[in-house]
Amino acid sequence: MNKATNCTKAIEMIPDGATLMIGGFLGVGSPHRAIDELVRQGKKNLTIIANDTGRPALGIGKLIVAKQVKKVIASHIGTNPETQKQMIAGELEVILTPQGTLAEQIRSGGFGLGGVLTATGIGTTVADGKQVVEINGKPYLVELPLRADFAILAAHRSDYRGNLEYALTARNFNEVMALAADHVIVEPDHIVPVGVIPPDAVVTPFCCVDYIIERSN
Amino acid sequence: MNKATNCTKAIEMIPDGATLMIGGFLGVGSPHRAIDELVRQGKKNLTIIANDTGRPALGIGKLIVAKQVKKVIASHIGTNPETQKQMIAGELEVILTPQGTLAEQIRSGGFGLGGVLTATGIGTTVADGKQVVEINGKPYLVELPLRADFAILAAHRSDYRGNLEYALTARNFNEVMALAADHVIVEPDHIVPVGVIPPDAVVTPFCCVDYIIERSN
Amino acid sequence: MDEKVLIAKRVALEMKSGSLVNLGIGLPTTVANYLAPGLEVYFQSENGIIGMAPAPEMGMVDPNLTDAGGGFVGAIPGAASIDSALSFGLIRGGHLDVTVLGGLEVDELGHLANWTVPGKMIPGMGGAMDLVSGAKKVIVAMQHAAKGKSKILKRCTLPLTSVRRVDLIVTELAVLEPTDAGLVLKEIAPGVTVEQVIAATEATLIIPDNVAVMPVSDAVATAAAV
Amino acid sequence: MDEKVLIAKRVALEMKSGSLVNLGIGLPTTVANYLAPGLEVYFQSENGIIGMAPAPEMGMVDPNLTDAGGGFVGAIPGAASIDSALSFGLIRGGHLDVTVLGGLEVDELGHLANWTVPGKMIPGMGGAMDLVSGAKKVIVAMQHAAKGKSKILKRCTLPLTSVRRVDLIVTELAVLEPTDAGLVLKEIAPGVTVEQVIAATEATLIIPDNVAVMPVSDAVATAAAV
Repeated sequence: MNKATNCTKAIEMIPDGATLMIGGFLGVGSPHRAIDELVRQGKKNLTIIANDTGRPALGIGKLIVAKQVKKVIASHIGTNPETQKQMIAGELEVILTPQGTLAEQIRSGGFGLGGVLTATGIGTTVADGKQVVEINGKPYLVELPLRADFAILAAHRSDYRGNLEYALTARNFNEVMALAADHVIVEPDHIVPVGVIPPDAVVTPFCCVDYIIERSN
Repeated sequence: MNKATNCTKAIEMIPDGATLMIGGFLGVGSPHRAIDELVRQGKKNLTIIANDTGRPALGIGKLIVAKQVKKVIASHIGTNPETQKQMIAGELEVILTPQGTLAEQIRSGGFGLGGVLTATGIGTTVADGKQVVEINGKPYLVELPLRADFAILAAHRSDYRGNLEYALTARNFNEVMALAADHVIVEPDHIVPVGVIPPDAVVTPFCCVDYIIERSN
Repeated sequence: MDEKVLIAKRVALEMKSGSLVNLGIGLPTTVANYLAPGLEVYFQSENGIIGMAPAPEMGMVDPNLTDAGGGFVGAIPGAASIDSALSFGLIRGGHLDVTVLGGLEVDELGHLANWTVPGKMIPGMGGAMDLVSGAKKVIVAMQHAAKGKSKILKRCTLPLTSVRRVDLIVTELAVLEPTDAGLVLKEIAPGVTVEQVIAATEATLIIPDNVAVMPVSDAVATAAAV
Repeated sequence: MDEKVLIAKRVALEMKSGSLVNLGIGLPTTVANYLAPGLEVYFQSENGIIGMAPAPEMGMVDPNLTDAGGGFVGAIPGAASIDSALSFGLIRGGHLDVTVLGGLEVDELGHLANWTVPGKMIPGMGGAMDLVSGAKKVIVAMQHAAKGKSKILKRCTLPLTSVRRVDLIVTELAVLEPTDAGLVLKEIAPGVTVEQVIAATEATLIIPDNVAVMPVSDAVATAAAV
């Protein structure tokens, strides 16, 4: 089973209005060619779940600048003034979430959990409207799972079946997002024959990956 | 910082009555020399958190046969008739937990979560006495974190600072347990100089490991 | 044909190319022997491998590569090691396409009991509760009766494994599908009559106008054995 | 001595060998420059590395090895890559020994506000809420006042980062320790009087009989720079 496809075709599957998880941390470990293709194809009304919105000319920031996004769930938008500008203008809904909570929410979505209980956010505005559960006399927020229609991820190496390896800090949210979407598209630096990545080196197992973007388009 | 120590000394730190997490799945990926040393030193009244209780002459089973255990939290005890015998005789308390729930409880303990919400066990005897939370109209069990005084783990390779790699199905519960105990003792097949295991190959980072058992005793 | 072989062969027909499948210990494990030639099915073993293969010949095994029963297995090229948390994340998160499990009892609600007989057998549920609660498709593969008593009941008497309704029940007599309306008789085994199935079943069955015969023959076994 | 250098030097004295430490962006990052010689401190960057090192010279960086501000960094021998979930598992699970963060406000309860000024600055909390809620020891490193106004208040006016009480506050004037009884003045900067600290602080301070002078000198900086 060869899951490789070209970038144009992979992105054509995504409808306007889709919810996308996009890997990366300030653009490091983001699927840059796929993002450029999302811009080129002019997808609209996207909901983006990601750590941050990059910078205006970097990574997810390009989608913000092109006004293709209606909602963002992220931990940090401080490096992209355009996100803050659109948010303040009421053009863009932004849900700010503690980074660790965001990771656990995405993991819960991928791991079939109903959510997790976390102390982070208790007593802050993050707790607004959230269910609180007391465990051994201590309050915890119930943080609900997040899922997406598509996850668009970057990886260092993929085999043609979709086993993934990541490089250093480019791993970040890619690993948890790989389980949390109905369709998973990966943009690896390299695609290698099946069997080249040893079982113990696989970080994301092939069963999580649906499409692998080839280098040439 | 060299965390290597010998097996005798490592096990001498463990007091009677301690709660131990022990890695392994039917003995595969269990710290066999450390278990033998626990038997030799005759530690008593232990609480064991593990996937299973091995077989009578294999892995954790040896501790059961030697009557060193007062309580077991495990997903499966079917391969060790001695565990069932002591349980039925009222000599051993056994809490049976679904394997995936056990993994999440241990992870919650290590990751500082108040617990997770899971559908597994709803409507079964596993739900007895547990809090139920409704999320989007669907009931979930609140499964609480588990922690131990000591985790005793097996690994394939460790460096002298405690970065760990595992081998194939010997990974199992070792990875999550490495975060969930106050003191973590690892029994690796090999100890290598710091820097030999590349950052992307590290599964358990060194900050989780306190003691590394040397090959020679 | 041996009853267990018949069951395994019929379950094998449910497998689709590209699927991730977990086979329980015992009868379910034998399903792997009867897959149609060319079918690309991937096996997960919940102790930590995706892409499990049959054990290589003795002398070529690795004690660190085993199945959930502790037996030596192999790995296909491109297999992946996973820890227990990810293993059950895949199971509970709906990434596992099919699980095949044995059963002690199944009932009209499609509820399965297969993990304990209180006071007699208390092995623990292992991964069974997670598998039944989380897999996309749950197939129960078991003999229709034990010691002359139907295992397909109006209501389970043993502690349940999950309240999730299983998707298909395959026995040596019939294929049954739990639905909102109740247990539907989908197929009968070759040489078995609808009346025989009804007689052998405690649960009330819904009998459609046409009940197919299981499309299983010795020829399938021969083909798969090539 | 520069005020920020003084703060960084004093915070550096809190570091113990073998500790895992997360330094926030800005002033906290500079603490790494003033560690005592021979101290073996490991740095975590929450975007995914344990064992972060200063950036190597240009031409020898890897764009896939960055800190939480997106800047190029290096890695010590024996560093470990981690994903975001494990990174925050270490933070929330009490595996991170020390976090040093900047602050907008701190109050008598030891509550920190450092992530937003509603209507003006909404960068998001990033990892700050997790770091303050989860790290074993939380040190706030900041200037005592901003635009002539004390940043150490009776009660924070900005949205809180966490209701977890921070462990230590280090400014260019003083070291303060939040306790059950309130904010205790532990140390004053060289050349600063207790009265000057009180005058510069909106919060009520508890003044012990003996208040030490920060054990920080230019000599320390020289030693660390070797």
